Amino acid sequence: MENILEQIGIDNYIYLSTLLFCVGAFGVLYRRNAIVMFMSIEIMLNAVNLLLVAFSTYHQDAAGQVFVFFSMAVAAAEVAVGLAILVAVYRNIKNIDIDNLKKLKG
Amino acid sequence: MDTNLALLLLLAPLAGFLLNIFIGKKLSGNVSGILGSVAVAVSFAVTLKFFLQVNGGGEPINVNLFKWMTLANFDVNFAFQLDQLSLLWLMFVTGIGTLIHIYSISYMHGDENIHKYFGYLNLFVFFMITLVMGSNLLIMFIGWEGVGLCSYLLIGFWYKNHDFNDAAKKAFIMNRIGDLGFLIGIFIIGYLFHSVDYIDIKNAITSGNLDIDMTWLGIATLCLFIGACGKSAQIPLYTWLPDAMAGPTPVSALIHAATMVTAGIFMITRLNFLFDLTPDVQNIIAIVGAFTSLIAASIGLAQNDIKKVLAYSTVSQLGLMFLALGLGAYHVAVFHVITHAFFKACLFLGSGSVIHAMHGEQDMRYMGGLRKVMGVTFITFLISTLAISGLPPFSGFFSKDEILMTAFHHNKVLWVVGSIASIMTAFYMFRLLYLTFYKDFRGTEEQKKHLHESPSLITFPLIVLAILALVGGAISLPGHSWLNEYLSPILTNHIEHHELGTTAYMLMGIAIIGALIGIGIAYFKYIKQGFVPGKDEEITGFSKVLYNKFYVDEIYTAIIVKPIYALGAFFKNVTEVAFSGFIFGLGRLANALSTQGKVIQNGSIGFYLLVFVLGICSIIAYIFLK
Amino acid sequence: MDVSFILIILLFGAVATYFVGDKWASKAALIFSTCAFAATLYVIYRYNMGEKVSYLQTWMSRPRIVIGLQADGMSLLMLLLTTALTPIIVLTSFGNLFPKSRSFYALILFMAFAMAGTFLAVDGLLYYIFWELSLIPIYFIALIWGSGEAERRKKDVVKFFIYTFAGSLFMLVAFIYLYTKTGSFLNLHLYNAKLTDTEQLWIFLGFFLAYAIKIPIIPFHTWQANVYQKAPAAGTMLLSGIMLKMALYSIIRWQLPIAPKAAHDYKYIFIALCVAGVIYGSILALKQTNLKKLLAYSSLAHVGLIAAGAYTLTIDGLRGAFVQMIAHGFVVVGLFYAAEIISRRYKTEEIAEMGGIRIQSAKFASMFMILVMASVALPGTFNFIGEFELLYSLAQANIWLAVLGGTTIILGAFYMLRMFQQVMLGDKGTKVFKDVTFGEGFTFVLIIAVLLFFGLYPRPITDFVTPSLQKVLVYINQIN
Amino acid sequence: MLTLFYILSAITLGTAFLTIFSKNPIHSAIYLVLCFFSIAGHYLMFNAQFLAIVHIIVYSGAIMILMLFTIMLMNLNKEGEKSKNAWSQIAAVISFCLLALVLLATFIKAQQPEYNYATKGADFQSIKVLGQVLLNDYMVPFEFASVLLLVSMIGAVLLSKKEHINN
Repeated sequence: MENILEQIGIDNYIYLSTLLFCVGAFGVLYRRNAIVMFMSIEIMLNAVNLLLVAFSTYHQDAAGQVFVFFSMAVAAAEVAVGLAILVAVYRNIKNIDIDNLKKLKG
Repeated sequence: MDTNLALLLLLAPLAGFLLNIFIGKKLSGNVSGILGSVAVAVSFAVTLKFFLQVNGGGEPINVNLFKWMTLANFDVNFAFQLDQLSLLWLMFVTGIGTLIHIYSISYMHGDENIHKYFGYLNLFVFFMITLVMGSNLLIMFIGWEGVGLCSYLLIGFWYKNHDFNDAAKKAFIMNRIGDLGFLIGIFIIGYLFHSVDYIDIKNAITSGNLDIDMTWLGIATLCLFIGACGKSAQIPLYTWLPDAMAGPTPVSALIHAATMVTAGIFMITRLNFLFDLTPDVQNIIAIVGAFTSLIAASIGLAQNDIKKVLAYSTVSQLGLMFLALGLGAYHVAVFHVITHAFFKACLFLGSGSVIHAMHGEQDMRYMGGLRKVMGVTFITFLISTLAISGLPPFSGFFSKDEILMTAFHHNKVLWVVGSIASIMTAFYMFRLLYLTFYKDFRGTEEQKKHLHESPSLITFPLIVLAILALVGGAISLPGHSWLNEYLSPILTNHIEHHELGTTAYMLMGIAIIGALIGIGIAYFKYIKQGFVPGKDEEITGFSKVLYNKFYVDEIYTAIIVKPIYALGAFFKNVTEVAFSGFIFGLGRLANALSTQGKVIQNGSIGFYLLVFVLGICSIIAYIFLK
Repeated sequence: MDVSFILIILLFGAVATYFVGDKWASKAALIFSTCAFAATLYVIYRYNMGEKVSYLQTWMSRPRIVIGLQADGMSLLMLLLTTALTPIIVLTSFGNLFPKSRSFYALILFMAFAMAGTFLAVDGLLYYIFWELSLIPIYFIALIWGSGEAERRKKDVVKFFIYTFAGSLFMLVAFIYLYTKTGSFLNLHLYNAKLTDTEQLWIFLGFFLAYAIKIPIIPFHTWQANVYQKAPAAGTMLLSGIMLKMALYSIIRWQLPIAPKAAHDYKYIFIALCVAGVIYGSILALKQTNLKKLLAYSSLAHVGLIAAGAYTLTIDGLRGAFVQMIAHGFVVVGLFYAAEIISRRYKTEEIAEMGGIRIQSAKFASMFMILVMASVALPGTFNFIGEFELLYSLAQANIWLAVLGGTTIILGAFYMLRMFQQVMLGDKGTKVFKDVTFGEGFTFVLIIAVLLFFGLYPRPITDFVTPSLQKVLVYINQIN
Repeated sequence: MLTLFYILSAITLGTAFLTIFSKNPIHSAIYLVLCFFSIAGHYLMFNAQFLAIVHIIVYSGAIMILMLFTIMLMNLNKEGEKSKNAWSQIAAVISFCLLALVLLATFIKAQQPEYNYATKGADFQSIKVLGQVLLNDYMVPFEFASVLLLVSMIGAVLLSKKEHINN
């Protein structure tokens, strides 16, 4: 089976993942809505996953894809707990604007 | 045998001290007194035995107990040495000590702490024996400081009175200034000679091939002399001695007249071979001695307290002894120490007898006419006064004349100074005599009723001492001197023999005439004119300066004590606060930094994230894009 | 039986004392500390017989840390001081009814354990652990059972804790740096570390800061007087009697042999600083109105002299330092005990409010007098031996230093006698001073007996410590 | 294929941006789902069908639905969010640029990969192989992942339970 990378090139995937990751990071910085920030984090995770798969193909090794499974599992867990926290926060302050969460200061 | 006897000599007074302190309270006062006296008498008996042995040509006795200290340069042994000089000193220390113990039994009768008194007195004798017997400078230093401690305890014996306590404290601290000098002297000598044993040092010097720095030796002897100044009350450390008269009178007689204050002379005589090597220091000693003698005598002219007069007279006589020491005439100084011990002890005990009769009154302005009631006291006092004034054939004449003669041969100025001091001595001593014993009684009626001659326990020592003051000069008559021969093994330099020629007789004549002039003036002023010194506030002019002792105490307070306190206040209020403030300042700085740091920790998640991203950027940039 | 056994006794004693309960705690502490003392004597006997009493056991291989407890003349002597003073300190606390006394006595024993460990440790890190460990009990002792207003006391005690702790960190840094150089914390390896002059200087200064604060040397002493005043008597005794000796001992054990070149190059600066402390402490003592503070400043003066002697790098100075450490340990415990007895009876520590004690209790006055005289180094007391050797070593360095250091003889007599006069003498006041009890008198007699016996016959101590001092001196004089 | 890659990449990045810039969280979520689908497309291009399926199920099916539920639960489906202040936005843009610059620069500067891609020929990403690798080589992490999921489930339940503070 021919390798898809011969046509596209690994570096394109690297740039794509990098940009996607940066977009995620930008989203985290740019928005104040905690849920959208969560989504941005998911974007960053997916950027990494994408790169892992690309390198898995590059090395012709399944380990990379296995790692993506784990990453997904962790992301699912994270989202579950994170959203639960957000719900709890929302119950207390009636919104999830992170600029309102400033109690933890020195 | 000799070792055991020597230890008995040393430890008998210590045993007396321990017994008196631990079980004395249960004994009656007389028993404690007898215990104390016997303890010292035992020492005297042993001393006498050794003295006869050594005087008959026996070898000095050395007792080496154990090695006490080891230092890098030298070892110090706990060792004792009984040679001619120490035995001579022990003779009058224990002899007069015994007499004064006996005297005290009656004098201190009825005091609630009499057992402690005898305990302290015994302890003093013990330390004095240690001082004299020690075979090296450090053992001497034990005794040296020990007698200072006993002096402190006995001056402040009546501790309820804070003036007495102040006097005791002053004596101890003044002595300690000298002691520091002594200590430094010991350090230098130990460093130079690799030993502090007298015999080793002497051997090192007499062996001829001495290779030491003379400057350092000079500093060492100067330091030792400072030590002697402290103990023997010379300028500038003499002011404690008059104050020390706060103690019981027998204590003044024993410690502050006859024995302890002569320790400085003993030390310098002991180390004569060192002082002979440093003529500059000898000159200093002579000059200091002469001027102490003059100044103390002049202060003595105007004092009204009977004991104060005697105290200044002691300082003055000690000054004469130092004059002799400075001139290298150690045997003369020793001679004067001995005669002075006799007559000054007698004088103090006599004054004690008077004070006893007067129920504690010490001011001569309220005495007078005591001759009629106190016959024995008067006669013994008269003999001693004649002795101290330097009239033949009393003992003081011979010793003082020798000093002045030596001074005349060395330095005429010192001779003049010494002679003037002697004339003054004759004057104020007779002033004392006239004011106390002649004319009519000036005290209260109450006192007059109780005037009485003292009991025989008091008069007996007086009589013994008066006889000694009378004939004591015999030990070193001009022309034939037993003392000089006896001391010759101790002194390295040859003793100068002054020819009994015209000069000698002329000098004796001048001395006698001088003394007579002094006595004459006193007679004219206090008997003929019947002058009685006025009240304190009436004193004016120069006599006020004299009466106030040249304001030396005030000057010392102003230039030494006050600045120290001021420095203390400065340290307490400025530097302590500054140091403490600096440390607290560091704490506050940390606090302020954390307050500033808190601003960064503002709780805004967006800000944290921003910093987080920037941090990652910089880390990546640092790692990969260097 | 080796030296670790003594540590075990003390540690076990601390635990056991805590568990026997408030009623029996003081007795248990006394028994265990006396046992430790007896064990120390036995260990010293074995050491003199030439048997091996050191204890070495690797703790970690990476970083290489050894549980090493060394037994030579120096450490055994200090161990003896610790275990001899601990029962005395426990005895002095008998008259006090403390709340939570089981914790109090347990902490005393624990502190003795930590201090003994400090004296014995041969491995730098172990030494550091013990060093810091000893700070914890004294912090609680001073904080919980101290006197005075709680807020102020807390401030002073916390200051003391942070101050000494911060100083020690510099020592830790020095140790870690030395480890990177030599790969070991064992003192013999550290002695042989090849260090440049600059390294030596910095390491020397790192140690110096830790020790100067603990001893204390001016200008690092500001914690001292307040803590001595506020801490309970037993705490003050532990601090002044033993704990500050840890630092003096460490100067000789660690600082000087590790950085000998720096010690030689800069010795006059440090001696001058210490001697300045002597005069400064003495003069400040003159101005104190509080009895305990006066004793604190007098202690400042005395330990300044000890440190100065150690920094002279002569055998006399080192030996004098050891002798004086022992002597000062006993004297200062005795003096603080006397102060404690007075303040217990008079309910005040102000000197001006005292007086007239001698007339009411001659026994107490005599014993206090002997302690005062020992403190001013009267010949015949143990302190004289120490002070003589120290001053002699200073004289070898420079005669003027000896003169300046010797002013302690004069000023010491000045402030001590002044204090004695104001506290003890004078006529009977309105206040009643009960005569000393048998227990109190017994404690004093113990202390005085030690001071007088070794004053007359100091050789058991000096001969014991000299060989190991000479060994250390070889390293100190090993300047390449 | 390259064309396909570019199209997919454009969709991925574009929807990612739209996710961020949408005012309404619901819109964000929908754009994000699109983004995930495009990523799944990438996976398919790698011939990793199983992964693509799992990806769609987990992300689009589970995670995004969860998020949408949460959004609806909180009643956030309106454009009520205040935007950050200008400084924060500028800072966000700058740090985005900086991060992109740094990362890209790093990768460009790094050693170029080899382009003669190895083709083992062996199957390495079929479900069968993946299953073997996962349950042979990565057995323990796999079990841990299950524990993690369990724990997070319990945690989520506990956290979102209503607390009765005043009982």
